[in-house]
Amino acid sequence: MKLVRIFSAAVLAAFMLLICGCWDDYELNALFIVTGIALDSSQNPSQMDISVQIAKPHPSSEGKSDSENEPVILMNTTAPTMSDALSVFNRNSNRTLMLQHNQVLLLGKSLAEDNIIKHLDLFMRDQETRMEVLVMVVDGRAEDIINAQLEQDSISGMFLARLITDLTTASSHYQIRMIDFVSRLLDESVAPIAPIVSLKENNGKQEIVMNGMAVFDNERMIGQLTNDEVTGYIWAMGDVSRGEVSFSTEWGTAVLNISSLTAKREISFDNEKVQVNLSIKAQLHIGQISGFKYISMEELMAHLQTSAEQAIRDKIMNSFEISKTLNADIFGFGRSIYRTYPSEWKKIREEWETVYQNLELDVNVDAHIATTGQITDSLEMEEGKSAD
Amino acid sequence: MQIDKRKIPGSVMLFSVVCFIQASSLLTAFLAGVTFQDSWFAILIGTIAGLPMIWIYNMLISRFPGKNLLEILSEVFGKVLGKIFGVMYIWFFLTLTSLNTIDMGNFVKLTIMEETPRLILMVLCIVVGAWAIRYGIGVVSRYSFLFSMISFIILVIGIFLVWNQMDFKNFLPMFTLPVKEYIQGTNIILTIPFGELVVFLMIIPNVNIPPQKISKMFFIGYLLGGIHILVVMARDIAVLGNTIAMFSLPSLVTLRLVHLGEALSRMEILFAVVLIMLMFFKITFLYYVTVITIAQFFNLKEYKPLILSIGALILSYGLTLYVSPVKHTLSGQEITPIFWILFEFLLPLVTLVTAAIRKRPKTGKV
Amino acid sequence: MPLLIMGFVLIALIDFIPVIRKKDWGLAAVFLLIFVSALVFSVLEINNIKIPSIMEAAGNLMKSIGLSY
Amino acid sequence: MFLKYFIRKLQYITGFRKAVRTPEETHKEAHWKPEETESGTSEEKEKEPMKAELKDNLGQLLDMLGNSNDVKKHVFRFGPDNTLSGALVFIDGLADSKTITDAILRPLITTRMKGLASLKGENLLDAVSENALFSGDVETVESLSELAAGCLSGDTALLLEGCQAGLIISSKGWEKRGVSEPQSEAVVRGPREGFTENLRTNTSMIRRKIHHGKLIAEQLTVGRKTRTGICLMYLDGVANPDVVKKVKYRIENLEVDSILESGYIEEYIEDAPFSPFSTIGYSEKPDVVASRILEGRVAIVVDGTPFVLTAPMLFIESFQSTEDYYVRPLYASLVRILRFIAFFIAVFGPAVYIALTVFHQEMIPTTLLFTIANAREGTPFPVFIETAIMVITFEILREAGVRLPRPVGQAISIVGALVMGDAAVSAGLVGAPVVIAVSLTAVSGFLVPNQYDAASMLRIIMMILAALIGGYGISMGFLGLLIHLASLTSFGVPYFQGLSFSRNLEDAVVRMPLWTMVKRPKGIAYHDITRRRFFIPPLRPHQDEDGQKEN
Repeated sequence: MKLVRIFSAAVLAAFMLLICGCWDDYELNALFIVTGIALDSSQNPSQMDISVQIAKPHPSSEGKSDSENEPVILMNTTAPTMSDALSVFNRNSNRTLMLQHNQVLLLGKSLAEDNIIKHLDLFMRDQETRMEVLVMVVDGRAEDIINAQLEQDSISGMFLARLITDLTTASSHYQIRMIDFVSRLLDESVAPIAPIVSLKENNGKQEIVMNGMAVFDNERMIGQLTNDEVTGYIWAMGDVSRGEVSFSTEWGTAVLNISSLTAKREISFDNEKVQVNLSIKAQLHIGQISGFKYISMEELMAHLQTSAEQAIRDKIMNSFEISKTLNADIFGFGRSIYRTYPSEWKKIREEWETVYQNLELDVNVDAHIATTGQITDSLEMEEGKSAD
Repeated sequence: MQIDKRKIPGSVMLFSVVCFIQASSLLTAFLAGVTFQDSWFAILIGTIAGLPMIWIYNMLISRFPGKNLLEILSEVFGKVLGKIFGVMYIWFFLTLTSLNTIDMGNFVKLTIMEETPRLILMVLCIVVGAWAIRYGIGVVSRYSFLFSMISFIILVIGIFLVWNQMDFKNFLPMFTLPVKEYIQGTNIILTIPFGELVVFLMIIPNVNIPPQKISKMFFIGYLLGGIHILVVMARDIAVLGNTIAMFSLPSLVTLRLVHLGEALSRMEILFAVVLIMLMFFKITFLYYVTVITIAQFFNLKEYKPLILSIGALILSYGLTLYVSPVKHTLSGQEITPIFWILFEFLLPLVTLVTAAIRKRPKTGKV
Repeated sequence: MPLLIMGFVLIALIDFIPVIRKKDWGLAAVFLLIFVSALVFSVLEINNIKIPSIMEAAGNLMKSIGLSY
Repeated sequence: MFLKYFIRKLQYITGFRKAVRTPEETHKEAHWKPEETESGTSEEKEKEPMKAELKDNLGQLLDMLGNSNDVKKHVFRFGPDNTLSGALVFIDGLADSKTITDAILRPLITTRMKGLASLKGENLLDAVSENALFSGDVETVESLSELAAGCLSGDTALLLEGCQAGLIISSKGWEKRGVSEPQSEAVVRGPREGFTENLRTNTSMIRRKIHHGKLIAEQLTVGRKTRTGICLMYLDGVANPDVVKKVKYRIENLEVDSILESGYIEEYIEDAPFSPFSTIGYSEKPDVVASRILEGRVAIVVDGTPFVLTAPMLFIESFQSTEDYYVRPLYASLVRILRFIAFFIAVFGPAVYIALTVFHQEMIPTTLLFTIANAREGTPFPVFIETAIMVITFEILREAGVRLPRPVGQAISIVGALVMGDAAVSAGLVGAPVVIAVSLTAVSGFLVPNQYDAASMLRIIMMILAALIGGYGISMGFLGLLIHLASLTSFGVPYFQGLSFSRNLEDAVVRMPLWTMVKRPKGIAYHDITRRRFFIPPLRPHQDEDGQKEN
């Protein structure tokens, strides 16, 4: 009896394995690892130009030098949606495209200004793409970035991912992942933003530079912030752990390093008018100062502190004014109101755009200069002292 | 009459309860689609509202020591009515097992095996489960401690890993939804993981501690499980914010976002494996209860020959239940919560009341 | 289909033969009941014959008496 | 293909139906007695009393011993005026000739005891054994077969003219290997002696560790042809009597031909013969066996092998090395955790590699993925085949290295590991990551030598599962493994005890200081569970030093 049972059980197990098959298996050398996707507008308005960047695998066996090889493979097509494009790519290539390791989603500026919502659908629904893909807008055509031959990193997709990772150590708000983007998109008031990058020729070498952030309304890109304005935005959002405040006064110029900066917002309603109080606490230390002769240490500190506070405030206000002209609530004040005063929010949500125009922002900066860097006085101060 | 005479210690029973509830932490999507950022509140209320339910179970346990649900039913309602209720419970257990197996299939298909047919994943799970059931309750419940500890640890690690992405402002605004949705949310959480604990009434005679202690274990396990689900939900809300309703598996998406340098990212499959283990535990447990309920219903002396065919029934019957996962979710949000109340709350309550009126059991204390 | 039949044959081999050998006819009857119903369900399923879903029927019933969200 | 299965299946059934046991057959089987080929005489002979004539007895005894070349007889006369005659029978090489000369022959021949000549029969034998022999172990037996058995185990049989009985005089003394350091269990710290092939030496080595009267040694003889001596050793009052009874029952009821090594016994009496996990422990070191006996286990010492079995065995036992208790607890815990990790790697390593690279590329960090992809580029085989080739190659190399003399074995491992591995990678046959994964797995397997065989079998199963359904297959395999482990028992003790729930956790994943292990492991130890006084703090000795409670 036992033998039959054991045998049957064994057959059942073998049978299980037999039907299990290998539905999902993809050998690595039958896959193309996509590291970047670029979407651009094409002549036909119902279609878009889609290019993907694929990290080209190099056989590790010796003999062949990698220098002649292109580091990446590029594929282009024009298709109405991303999924159509993917099937075209899979048809035209000898391997399957793997999107899970996609690092960036680049949107050409012209496409971004047209309409992005309908193009992003695949990236949200399909399990294959991850929600932490970085979203970026390209000043120019996105495929150029993907084509770029960089010195720093042979694959531009990886370069951009590392660039953003590096920036994230300064503040997490630099990082706009798919989920952040979508989260802002879903919200009724907050305007989505995304970093803008562009390709630069420099002595015959190509470079990717970041120049600000693109601002979207609910479906298209409506404007952009310069790097300076982005700094103001980042400071207003708080959670900054690196950065510089530079200013020059009548006595000299100084660059103070931020070691931490936090922002707290308070909202008050003043008959139909909304007032936002932004209190910012900054821990600074002196990075570099020049000038400031004939001035004592205490005075210098007090002076630096007030100037730094002023500088921070100016930057934030500047960004805020820009956002007002774009009429895009990039700071998420609307969301803050919704969260803390849901009943008030119900009243103003319909005319949020006009309310935002009339929104009053009051920034209180409390800067504290902790350490003075490695030297206590600047060299010029020393000179000033000895001249006394 | 007890079919499976093996005994389990009380602590194993405690952790089985915990594990059983933890396995449902996957299915918080039912809830998140209804109560959004206030889902944690629905869970909190659900946990508190579940206490009377557990109390009813405990009353049944202490009133009928050493008896399982079927025996209680036939003792309280007599032979005919008892058998009718027995059939209803068999159907209920069978459906629960099928639904959970389908959930498992959907989950695995969605997360790690996108192209493998769902049926195969389910068959594999049922076959391995059948193997465990052959060895009886001891093996079925033995790893509850291990699994629940692992998932607690994973929960804590997960919280640390997504700490930098949590935004506690995501809980705001609180309590702005219509009251009906809170009731619905509470109902969902009350019936889908918590109320399913009614299956434990079938294995109570196998626990070798006195009924009073069983009640204590039941309560502690229930609370631990409730806290676990609450924390999972809170974590997901804090990380995902308003996008939480968009995903079919919020807790997995949360863990997908883990990114601490390149090495500590993309780890969600590890978490998926832990969830598979928990789901497996729950399915095996339900499967076991279905098998012994059927065997006992027909007064059989052994249950082993029934295991595989009941497994086949679970699978084939399960496939007929819902046409698509969307319908499943919709039904999970709207219909099953109310429907399950019948089995999880009303019938035990009626049983208890009838027992009090008819003064059953005759010899036992009243 | 052949896979399905083979699966069921295996189940029968593993479980049914010992039952017959023991001459436990009650158990055999219950076994056959479950076995046949599982077989019928899966044969219907594999031939794409729609079996009315109990859950959906229950749902419709409950909706009709107003017990739903 | 299915048809083929089916037909084979049917054949099995039909074949089986004929073999159904009727009650009579079952009865017959239970009382099955081996058929003696040399007619049924041996039993009759046993009952047959011995004759009085020396010549008859001697002839019969020599017949029973098969008249072999190495059976020596020595007929001599002794006593006053050499009136008495006797014969010694022994087997050359088994019996120590010096003992025979000094302790038997010389005192017999030189004895001048008065009245010896007048004694007859039993009295003569008693007088000889009491007064004449210089031996400590003399036994009077009245059957020739016992005499023959005595001769075969190395003793000397003494027959006297006119006596219907004989003496068996202990004279065992054969060539044996001395106590030396065990080959299979090397330690850095701890005793270096190992068991030998001699039963008595082995039992004495255990006794030297536990000087206690409750240490019981029960002698059994198993094997119709080999008549192998087996000694059960356990601490009375500590070992679970049920387990002792079970072990004894199973060994006593063995109707086997031969026992050549303790592996035979292990296979005959273990609970789960088809499991990849062994449910009986073994060791080559007396201190290991002694510590297990002290925990309440039963040791089975088998003559002719240096491997002593211990039962029941728990799964964690494989992870507890004795050295753990000789080094400091923190380090021991670290090593033990390492062992668990290593066992995990040894079982799941290649499977996880396959699942990651074939199914879940998503999980690999991007940079690492590039590295692996580059290595995979241009290799001809699928990952599963590649990994399987490497795993099998490794097993071949290991087997080759183990069986060969040590210097050659080393050469093999160098050739295998360095030359072949490197060449295979640089020729592009296999990718470097596979080599790394497989060699890591292989090395990890050696950290838990007791479960090495189980690990290498499970590894292959897991690899197949992983190749078929990736991570889900591995998790199902893992769950199946857990179920299997939970279902195993060793002499009634759950195999997985000590890991699945909070029992004896002070000595499971971590090794707590010795003074926290107050109780012997529950489930194994039975009556006298307390090992030491509760929590003796190491630096504050108790007032009464003999805190050990006895019974």
